[in-house]
Amino acid sequence: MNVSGVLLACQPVHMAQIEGAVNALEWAEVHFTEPSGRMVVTIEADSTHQSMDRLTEIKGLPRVISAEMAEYRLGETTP
Amino acid sequence: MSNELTRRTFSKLAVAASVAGTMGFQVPKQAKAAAATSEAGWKWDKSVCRFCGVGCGVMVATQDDKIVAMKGDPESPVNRGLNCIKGYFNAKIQYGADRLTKPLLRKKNGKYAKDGKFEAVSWDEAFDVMAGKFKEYYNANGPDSVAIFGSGQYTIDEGYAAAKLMKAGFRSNNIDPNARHCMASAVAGFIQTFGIDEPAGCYDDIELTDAVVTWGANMAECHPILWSRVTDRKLTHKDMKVINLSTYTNRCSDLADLELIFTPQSDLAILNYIAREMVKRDAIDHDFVDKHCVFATGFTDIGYGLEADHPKEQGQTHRGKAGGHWTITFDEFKESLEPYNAKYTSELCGVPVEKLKELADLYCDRDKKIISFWTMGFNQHTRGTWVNEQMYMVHLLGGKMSKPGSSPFSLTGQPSACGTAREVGVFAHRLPADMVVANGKHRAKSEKLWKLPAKTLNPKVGTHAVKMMRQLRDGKVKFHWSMVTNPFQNFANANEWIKAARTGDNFIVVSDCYPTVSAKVADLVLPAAMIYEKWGSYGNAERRTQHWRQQVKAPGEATGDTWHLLEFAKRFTLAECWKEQPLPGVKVEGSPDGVLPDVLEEAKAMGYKPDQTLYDVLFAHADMKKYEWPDPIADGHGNDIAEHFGFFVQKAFWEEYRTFGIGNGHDLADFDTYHRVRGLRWPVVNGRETQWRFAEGSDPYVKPGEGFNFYGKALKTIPHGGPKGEKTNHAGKAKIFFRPYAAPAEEPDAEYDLWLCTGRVLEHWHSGSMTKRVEELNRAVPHAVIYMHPKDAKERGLNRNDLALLESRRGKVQARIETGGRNRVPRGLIFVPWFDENVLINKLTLDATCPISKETDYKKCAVKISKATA
Amino acid sequence: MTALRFQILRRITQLGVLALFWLGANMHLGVLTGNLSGSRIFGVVPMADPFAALQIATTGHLPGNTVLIGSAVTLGLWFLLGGRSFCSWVCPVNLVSDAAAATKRRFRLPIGFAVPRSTRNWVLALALVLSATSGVAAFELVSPIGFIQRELIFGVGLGLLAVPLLFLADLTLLKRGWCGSLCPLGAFWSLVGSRSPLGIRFDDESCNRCMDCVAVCPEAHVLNFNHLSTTGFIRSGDCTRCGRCIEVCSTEACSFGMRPPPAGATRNGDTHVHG
Amino acid sequence: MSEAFSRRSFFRGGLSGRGVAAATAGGLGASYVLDMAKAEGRPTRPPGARPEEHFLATCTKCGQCVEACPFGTLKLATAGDEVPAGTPWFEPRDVPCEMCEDVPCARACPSGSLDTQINILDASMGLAVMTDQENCLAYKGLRCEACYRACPLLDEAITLDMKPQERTGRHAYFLPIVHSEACTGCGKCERACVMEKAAIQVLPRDLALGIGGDHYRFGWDEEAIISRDFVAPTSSPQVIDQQGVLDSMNDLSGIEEAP
Repeated sequence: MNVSGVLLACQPVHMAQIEGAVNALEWAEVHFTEPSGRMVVTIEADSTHQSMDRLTEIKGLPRVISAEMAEYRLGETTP
Repeated sequence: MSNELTRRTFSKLAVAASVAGTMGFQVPKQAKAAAATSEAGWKWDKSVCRFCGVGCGVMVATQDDKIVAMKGDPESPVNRGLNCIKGYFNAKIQYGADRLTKPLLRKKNGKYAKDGKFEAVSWDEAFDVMAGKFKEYYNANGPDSVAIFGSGQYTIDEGYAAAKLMKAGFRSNNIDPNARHCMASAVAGFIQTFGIDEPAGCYDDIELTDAVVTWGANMAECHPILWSRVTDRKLTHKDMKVINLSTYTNRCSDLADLELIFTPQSDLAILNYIAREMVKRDAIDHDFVDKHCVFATGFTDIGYGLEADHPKEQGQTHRGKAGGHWTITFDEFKESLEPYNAKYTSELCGVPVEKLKELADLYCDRDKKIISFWTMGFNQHTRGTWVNEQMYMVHLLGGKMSKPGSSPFSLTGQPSACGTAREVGVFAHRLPADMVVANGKHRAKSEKLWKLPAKTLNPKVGTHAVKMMRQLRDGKVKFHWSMVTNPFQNFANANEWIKAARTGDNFIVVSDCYPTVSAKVADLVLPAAMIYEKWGSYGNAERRTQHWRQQVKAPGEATGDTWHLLEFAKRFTLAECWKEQPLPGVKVEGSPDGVLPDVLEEAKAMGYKPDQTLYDVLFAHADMKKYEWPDPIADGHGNDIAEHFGFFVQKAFWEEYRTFGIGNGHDLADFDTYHRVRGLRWPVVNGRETQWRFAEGSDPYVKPGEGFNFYGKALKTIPHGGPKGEKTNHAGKAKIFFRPYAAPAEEPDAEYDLWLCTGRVLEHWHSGSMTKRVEELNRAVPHAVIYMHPKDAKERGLNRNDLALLESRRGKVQARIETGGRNRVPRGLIFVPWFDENVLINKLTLDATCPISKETDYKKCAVKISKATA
Repeated sequence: MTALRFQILRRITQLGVLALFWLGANMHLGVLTGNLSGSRIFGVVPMADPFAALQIATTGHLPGNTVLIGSAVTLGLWFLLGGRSFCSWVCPVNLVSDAAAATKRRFRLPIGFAVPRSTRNWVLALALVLSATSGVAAFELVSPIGFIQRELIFGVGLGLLAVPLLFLADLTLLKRGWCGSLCPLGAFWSLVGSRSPLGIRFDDESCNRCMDCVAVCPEAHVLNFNHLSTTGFIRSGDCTRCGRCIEVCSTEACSFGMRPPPAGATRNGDTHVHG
Repeated sequence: MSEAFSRRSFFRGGLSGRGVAAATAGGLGASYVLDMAKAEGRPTRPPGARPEEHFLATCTKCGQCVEACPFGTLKLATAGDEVPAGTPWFEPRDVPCEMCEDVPCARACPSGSLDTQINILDASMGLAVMTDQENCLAYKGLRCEACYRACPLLDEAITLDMKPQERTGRHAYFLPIVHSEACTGCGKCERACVMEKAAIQVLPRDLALGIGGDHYRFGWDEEAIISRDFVAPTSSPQVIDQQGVLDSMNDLSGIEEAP
């Protein structure tokens, strides 16, 4: 299981909605939010490819201005 | 399940808190605490980088027996938290999909067969067959028929175990490391000049110097973090000068004020030109030279280290006495330099006179502190020892030696070329702490420290690396075991050795972690643990010894190389090895010529029993076993080797090993100390490390009032005026050698019309066995290419990216042409990196060596190139 | 001679052309490089889809010289060979629509709705208008012919979904929907073929009006016996020169032949371009 | 799927009469084609590609450039790619352009979409951009610069900017800098980047490059060529809205307190 940390930005008025949408994803979780419209989200994934796909999915959520990978940690690397 | 959940929650929180911290979020206190707790689930421990000789510190985080993260060690004085990209990917090298996890043996119909196919076997079967073949050859042909090819990437305990097993156990000096290809010339240069091995200065010189001159050293790519320090010095000190000397434009030229691209081999002439200018302009530090130096020279017709029947070796009367040298007077020295004027030198090296003058100006400037860095460009040279000595000649003449900021600095390629290969003495002629097998006193001292019967040690110098391969081909070496290295990819003239291994009456063992070229060529492959899967220690280029703990377990049945050696040692009794042994060419006092005496009787008198194993006597005796496992210094870390053998093997070996160096200029601290510090530079006396050797105030071996003392003991008593002159002892002095220019062993001609130079790239380590398994590094540089001058390419109808056929008299390979990119070669020369097993460039290279150091010249041979037909 | 000789020959040319393109793209066999949109024969003689070139021209951009020359070559070739003979002898979609038609016959499925043939002319016109307004060769963006042949030659992708879609549409809903009524490329070649010298000759004397040919003809309206009895030659550009009529005719009334000089007065119904 | 969609619309039109057919098909077809033509993705095109609009109009999707490429770099877009179907493009992170001297792809183009005479050094397939300096290892002080060393035009298209590193006090940064005038957009740098997601990426030049105001020149750079000449707005009375000025002068709302 790999965990990546994502910095997400949106308009402050949409924060609650986006937070809900992210938390509704089984593999994503909002950890910290800032009134300015930024939040820290973690993504769990089985592979790097999957992480990137999931990041793309978050980027595609309505009203998300940007979502960028800020940290990436290998989980169990050996098969 | 709850465990799994907690771990996931923690790791997510840790990532989130880390991101939030970096991005300047106001993290609630509870979250901080939670994150801290989750990080606590990780175990961070200090270690070192697996790759080059710079010796960067790293921190490894583990959890559940897996490496989960890695970082540069911010406390390491070498790299202060930084790494190059190889270092960045240290965590990934051991997780390649094709790790070897079981012993593999060539078998046919259920039995070992040279022409069989690899099958997985048990460790027992592997050792049974291995010991059987070893005994078959050893009993019939004596200690000369077996050999170990070791490594500058051995941990110190591995190198120590291998050397002790071979020299004290099997009584064979046929052990040599890949460091022979790496810095044997530097070693010979050190020993002949100073009487003791390894650089006097240290990396701290970089922050103190006024000028850096790189000679045949692509530091920008091959010593990336050190180069970062040089760059910082240059950027923050406007007057600092950087000069790059090379046979092609490499990345060091980016920073350099002056670049000198010289004809291969002409570095010999350039150094003489500088010395001549120093004499002419009286830029000599007379006080220093008079007090601390003598002048010397030696034989010139010493050959090229080729085989005796090679045309180049004919008439080279002093092939066998290549190292012979004697003192001369300053006037003789001066006179010898006379031919190397600017015009002659410029013609020879192809560098304009003005540039040569500018270089000489720097070395002649009494007020300038200078570091000269060199590595494979000097060492891999048919006159490698000479050119090393010439570098000391220039520094000693100017008194730019062992002073803060001034240093002739021989860089090493491998992480423990110094620490293991050199200091432990994993060479055919060496014993630990700079002692040599040919010296009776050294043998006696070693026998005492190793608790061996007198005359156990073999006085005959063993086969050096290149000779080992030649003897494998000639059927003299029949058992060949290589460890932590990839000889069939990294030896020059590879075709011949690969053929010998596959078709000869011999048995090839390879201890390795991945299916390398050598593993594929072998008869038996032993799966090896990698760096963070075992305890170990490395010594870097500035004499810094650094230890680390085991972080994770090795996969499958893979075990450390020490384990391989010790388990193998269990299969031999004293009676088998310490009996009388045939050894042609050996002379031991009190025994007939050509025979190693039986020492069993004396062994019995010492309390040994003939049926005791080499393991019992060499590795697991009472003094060793008193180092118990577990030990508090482990701090919760495992030690698979100690658990298997029942005592703290690495600590026991270390404590025995360091007895060799104490009081001998090679003092090392005790085992536990190294686990509390970020490495120490030897000699370590009274807990204090040494920055500048031979210098009063820094080196504890130099007495107050001496100023400098080149106290190395080797080769200090030499004749004067010629080989037969009166011998004098020059204790405490360094030698300033005059060495002439000599033509290379092979030069381009009408048919083979290009120089071939080989080397490394930043992204890959050595033969690529580890870095090619890191997807990111492999993607960055997937293939070796032929760096070629665009006009040379055009002339031959070749374009960039064309697939070309490259041929020498010895072999051929195909690779693509690159006329741009990182290395800009001059006309008439091509450069090909050797990391790529699909471009096995060593099929082309020539196995000519420096006749003194026996180090191969990988930088010069003649090749031709044409368009490959698809 | 087998009763299926032209069918076999056509399958050979259809698959052979695709195979040569595939070999060119994947095995570096230089007989045919490129694809049906544009190609070179032995790396020298250019060919190009003239309808694509026409669309490009309507975007306001001049097609490249090689495309212009190639279009002329192709145009000349297919003019000589009968225009829509491209449809039955080269176009891979023909395999799909023939398969659908054969399946229908085999299982006696309903013929399906007939879309007016003229629709393809409107689609052709629309393609040109859209090319002009959008600035992109419009039909080329969506052409199922393009998708199928490109992806068969260069590697399988989602574009091959066109195959089952066309097959199912023909099978369940339409009567030769794509090839018979919608394809603007077919319309283009139909225009070219209406004056083509090569066609089907009809010998009224031998004909016993068994109507076998009409049953198999994919463009049955071209077999108008009233006209044929006077002209002795199929003059419609809609004829794909597939040779099915020749194969099924028990009295050998049909044969490939060169267009005779216009036979006097009546030319009505010779072409059905605006029909 | 796309063609199914268009076909359905044609079909409906056909069933309900010629006029409706034409109208419906025309409407739906037109909107679809126009949508496709806009090219959602910003593909990296083969060397010598004309400006995207011209390229899209003229490309016949014949694939001869793809066949000519000796490195398998180029591919034809298929349905589902964010690139108009059938047109040639490449993804530098997968297979970058090897910048063949003889540019076989462009030479093979029959349609004029690629300039068959292009010198590879003049190609502008895109522009490499350090898209993420925050995570780039070189910007962290690590010795990476894999992009720089991978660049076929190293020291021209990418140079290293060396700066002292204050945190360690003894090391230097080696920062890769891209130069748009030399960069061809081959993508070798993007391919070589050792990050999991590349920190240097090839973008379309028009997206990557800013455009400065045309009224300003750099005083020290007399040679600088700015493509557009500055045209001062004419200040003749005809363009000045005299009435607007008066109205504005007479509008005291917000200045004067309401009575």
